[in-house]
Amino acid sequence: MTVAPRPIRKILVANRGEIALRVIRAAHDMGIRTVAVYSDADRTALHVRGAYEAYRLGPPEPAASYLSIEKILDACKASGADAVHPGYGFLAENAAFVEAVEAAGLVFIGPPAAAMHAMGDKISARATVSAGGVPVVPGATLEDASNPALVVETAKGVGFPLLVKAAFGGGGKGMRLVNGPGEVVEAVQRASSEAVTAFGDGTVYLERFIEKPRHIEIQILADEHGNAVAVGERECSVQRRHQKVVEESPSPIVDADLRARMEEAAVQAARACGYTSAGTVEFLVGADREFHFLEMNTRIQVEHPITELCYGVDLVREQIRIAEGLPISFGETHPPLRGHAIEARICAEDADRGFLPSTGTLGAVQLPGGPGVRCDGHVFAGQEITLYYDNLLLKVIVYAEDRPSAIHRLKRALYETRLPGLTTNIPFVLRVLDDERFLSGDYDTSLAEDLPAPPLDENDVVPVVAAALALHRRVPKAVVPAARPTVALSPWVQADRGWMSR
Amino acid sequence: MTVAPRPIRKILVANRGEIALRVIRAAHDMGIRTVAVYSDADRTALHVRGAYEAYRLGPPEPAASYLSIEKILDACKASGADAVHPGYGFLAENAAFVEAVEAAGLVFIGPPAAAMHAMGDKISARATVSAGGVPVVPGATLEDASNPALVVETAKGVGFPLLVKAAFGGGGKGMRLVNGPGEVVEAVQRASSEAVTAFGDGTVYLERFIEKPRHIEIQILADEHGNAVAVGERECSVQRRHQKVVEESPSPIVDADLRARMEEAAVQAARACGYTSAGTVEFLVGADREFHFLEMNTRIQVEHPITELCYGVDLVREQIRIAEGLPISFGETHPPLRGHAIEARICAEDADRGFLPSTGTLGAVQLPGGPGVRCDGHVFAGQEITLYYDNLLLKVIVYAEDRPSAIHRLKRALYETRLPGLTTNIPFVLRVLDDERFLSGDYDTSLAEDLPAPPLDENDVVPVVAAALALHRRVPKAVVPAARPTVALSPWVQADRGWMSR
Amino acid sequence: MKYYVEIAGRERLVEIQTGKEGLQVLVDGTPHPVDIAEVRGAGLYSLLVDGHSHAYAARFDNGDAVLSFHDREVQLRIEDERTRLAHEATGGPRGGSGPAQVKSVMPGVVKELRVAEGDAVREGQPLLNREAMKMENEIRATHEGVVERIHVEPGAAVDKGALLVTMGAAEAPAPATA
Amino acid sequence: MKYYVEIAGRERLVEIQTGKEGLQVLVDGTPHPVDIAEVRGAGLYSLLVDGHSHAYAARFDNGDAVLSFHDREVQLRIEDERTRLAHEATGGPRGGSGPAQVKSVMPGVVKELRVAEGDAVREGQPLLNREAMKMENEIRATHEGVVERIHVEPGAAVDKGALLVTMGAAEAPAPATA
Repeated sequence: MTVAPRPIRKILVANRGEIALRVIRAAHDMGIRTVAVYSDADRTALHVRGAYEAYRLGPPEPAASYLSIEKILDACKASGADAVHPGYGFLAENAAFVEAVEAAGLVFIGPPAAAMHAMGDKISARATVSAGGVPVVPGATLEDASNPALVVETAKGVGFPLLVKAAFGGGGKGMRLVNGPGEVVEAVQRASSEAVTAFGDGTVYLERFIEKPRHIEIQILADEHGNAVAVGERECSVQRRHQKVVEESPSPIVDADLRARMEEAAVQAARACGYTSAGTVEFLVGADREFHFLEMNTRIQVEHPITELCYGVDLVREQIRIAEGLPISFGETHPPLRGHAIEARICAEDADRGFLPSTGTLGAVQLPGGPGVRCDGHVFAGQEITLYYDNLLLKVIVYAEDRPSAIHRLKRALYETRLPGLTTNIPFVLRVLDDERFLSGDYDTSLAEDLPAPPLDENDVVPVVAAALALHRRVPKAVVPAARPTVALSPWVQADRGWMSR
Repeated sequence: MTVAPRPIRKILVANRGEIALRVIRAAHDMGIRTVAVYSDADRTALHVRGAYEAYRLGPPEPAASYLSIEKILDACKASGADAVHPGYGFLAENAAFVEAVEAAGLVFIGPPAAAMHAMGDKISARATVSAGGVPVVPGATLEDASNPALVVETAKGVGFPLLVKAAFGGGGKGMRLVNGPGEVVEAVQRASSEAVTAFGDGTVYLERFIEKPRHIEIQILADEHGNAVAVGERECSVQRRHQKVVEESPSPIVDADLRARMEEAAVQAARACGYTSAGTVEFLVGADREFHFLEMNTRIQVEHPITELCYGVDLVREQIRIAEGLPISFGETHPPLRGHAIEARICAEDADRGFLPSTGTLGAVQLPGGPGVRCDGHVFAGQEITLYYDNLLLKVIVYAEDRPSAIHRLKRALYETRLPGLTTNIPFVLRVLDDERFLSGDYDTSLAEDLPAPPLDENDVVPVVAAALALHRRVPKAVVPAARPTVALSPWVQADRGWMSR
Repeated sequence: MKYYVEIAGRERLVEIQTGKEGLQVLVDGTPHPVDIAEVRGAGLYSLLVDGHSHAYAARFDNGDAVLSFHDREVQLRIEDERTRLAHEATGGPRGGSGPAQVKSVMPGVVKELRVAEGDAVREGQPLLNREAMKMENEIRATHEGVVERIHVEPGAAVDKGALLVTMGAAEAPAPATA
Repeated sequence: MKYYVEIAGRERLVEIQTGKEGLQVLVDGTPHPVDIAEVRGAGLYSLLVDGHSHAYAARFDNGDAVLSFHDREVQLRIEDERTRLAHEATGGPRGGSGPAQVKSVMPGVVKELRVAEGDAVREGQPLLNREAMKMENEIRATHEGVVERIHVEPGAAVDKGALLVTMGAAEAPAPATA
């Protein structure tokens, strides 16, 4: 296939947080210039300080900043960027954004809008990959949700228990578990009306409920030269409330044969929708080790680094190369799987209070280092962690020669990590890593549901009391920490205030 | 060979700084407990906070703390440690320390005292390895330094130019360059009297001076089971004043054939002195690509991580395994060389003022991260950098698929690194990385001798002026930063002062 | 000065002594030599107890000490002798079971009320659902009681610290007038 | 307020203006829109000039601003109008060529004197050798002149800021008395 090369010289990263930094790093590693965009809450963020150029989008609210296609295109124009990388989240899977970027004459670093369309609607995605021969979770589209008899009949065809899902939904919203024919009509009604409110479209479908499944996904890469290749799997079954917490590669239950079959299905799914760039095909694997297509994520994933470490590839670099019209750097034969990698998502949240997001100002951040440790984060001392954005602070990713060594190393790396000023889920992640089920490799999505903090041991009393007393005596009771302004003042403003108060 | 296993459960690390942390990390990665020791200057150091236990040695002066064999053995006793790792520097190459540790019934994680003895004295080292068939730099021992005729005759035998070196010296001390027979007698006299003052022994020897050589060293590992293996080379020719600054592996001038010959010589050198543990054999390589034994370092080296990244091994873990009486984990066949690694030593010093060490208190440290970056450092926000110890702050180590990508990545990583409050050599390292000679790979030890800062460009005037003005207006001129106490006050003391002043 | 702290299920009496051997923390009378150093300006501390090294971050949250050790976070309140005496005199926080105020620990939007004024509720029963970020959470009763007053309506945006519900004491004999 | 700063070989006149478009720095009369934000309590700053992002650390060292950009460190001194006028009136720092004091920028030990009192020295000539850490360094004359007084002896331990040598003006016509 002949593809006209489109050399990229300056990439605008239409995102924030750790993924914006990840893209900036890939670009700088390739000698490509970068442009950051920011909301007022991110004026001093690392992606702003780390890029060669930076342009303001607007106030902190995503709709007025990171979700504003218009403002992002303005920044492209002002900076003269020739390509846009969307990261994940925000506009990453918005086909209209892809079209707007391309209409402005710029390269979108991601899949074609058509592939995004095909995979964005879950009903259409199921149909597309089924046609390509990929096994999907048994299920059915509801032709007429308002016809009770038809609903019950369709549900019986799918089998119970089943899930009612919104076609355009995500994150568990508008989802309902149905145990028998008696519940299905009301469940469909409620799910549909919730979906109208949440996603503007009430279309729902039915899907067999696979109990205690494993979430295993396959990384794929496809280019415009006809290469499509799968780069192993990621085991993502450690989830709390449908959010992944710990991911590992390879999966403890995937052997070479299962891997080959899943990789083949993933490549078929990618080919079925005319995919290019990096993408992920998610599967549910039941206790019978049968796998079923769940959905395709048409973007780089949060957990992509574990694949990079196990296979010695750079997925963001491959995205950029593919967008330039170049072939995948290793064609259809990736370097062999070597060793084991685990990622822990460190979030600002309180696992012991229902994973409530926590907010505050970070003190002196201490990141882990040394052999086999990779840190992809966006935290810095003095950073205000607010509720405007996702509460992911830091990904601690480790690599070692085998799974037990990788688990030891991750525990060591978390032992080194300090994020003073905030409550984080590090203690929770350590409980996962110490859990018998996790250690044996025999776990499913129920693992993280019930991991309470162990009670304080009598041996811990002296250090805890001493620490509390030191804090108590240092800060007189009357001194309540002053409320701080949300946005750091410019030194100019501070200086000018100084003049005035004289 | 039958070796009784000696399982290690608790390691005392008789060192500080980044190497103490490196050893602690290796131990924790293996599930082994750790004990730190510290001087008063290091009470809040990361190795103290990172270990499971910590014991005070004494005041900041090395002789009263990290060099005190007695105090270190006291800490071993108090903690119940069963092994000691010496790191590098301090007592790492002190055979008397090895003997004292073993006499106390503890395992020394390093070579046997006899091998250390044999390699500690440079004359004896030359003799030992020569006997093993390893090429040494042409040279001769001076039988009678006070006999001028004999000195001149011996010097003629070696050939000019030559170096007069102290047998027990190091770091360029007591070394003299001699261009012809007329200068040699006085040079020997002066070098010998300097050596008496500095090292307590006036023995000197003559060595052919190799002009503009490359410093290339071979990593070896040897165990008690008869395995001895070389793990590739490290190119260490970027030096300023005999101190390495940037190291890379593989060397741009070493091909498979030269590597095989150097590795064989290094293994012979190790076998010749009955070596076990990790060690390094240093060679000088002339313009003719002939290599000559220079010395053997009987310890882990500062630059060991580049070997770890290129060969997928963990050298400190191997040291611990060997000390436990186990064989090298990969026997005599190491994983194949893959990719390219570079290390930059980030030091507190002012390259533009003769590499003067700089001191101060660190602000919010920002370490680099992301793909292919490893950070081995000991810096933290609030840390006081003093003149008591070595000025190495941080090693930024990168790994990539080839040399040009690794250079790009190291520049990117240094771009991310921030060590506010101190002057560091980062700008100097970036000048090395941009130098034509370095980029071509065709460089020698003269590279870093003359790399002045480029003059400020007219384009830089606005940002520099704006930055200076912001600082100027923020801090009123009258406010001189207050001198801070060298040791942080305990919160107790602060609280008690508070009571008193009421 | 004596301090009181409830930890691991029991209340402890804590004292501090500074001698020539250094600092000692007495817990229920038993002395423990401790050495605490603060990392300058970082919110981080190093604590050595009997050679064991504990590195932790510490901060205050509404008067509670929040201590983040590497594998657990402990939140507790210390009361000194003076405060204890003052509370005992006024029937303050300790031992009292007067009206409790349920506040929002973070900004968000009230999604659904789960109880009505006058309802008797048991400990842990959901009072209302509040959404913050993309997550909905249940606000639960911290102890048995009666819903005295609900201060918010569904759809209301609430700030951190906003009063949501006032709880009264559980059905009980009328308090004796002093 | 006007400021003066010597940079890239020339002295610049600098002014600041705050308008509704934001902040402008005028260098020799040419306005440049700038946006500076400080990272709270970190010694780090983010500066945007015409979209270009400059991240740097800034500190004072003996009255000089030390600005650490990612690839270079710049040390310079800013003089405001008032100070400039004061100096011009008193014949202070600027333009004066009176006695210069050579001080030790760090603690160390004097190893060797390389000049004697009364010696005429040229710019850059070594005055003495000082050892700090494991390194020996030459202290050099910053300009032409005559060694007026040597304040230390070989072997002397010197603190940071210790006076080492006082330099007089170079052989020149005797200064006119005012």
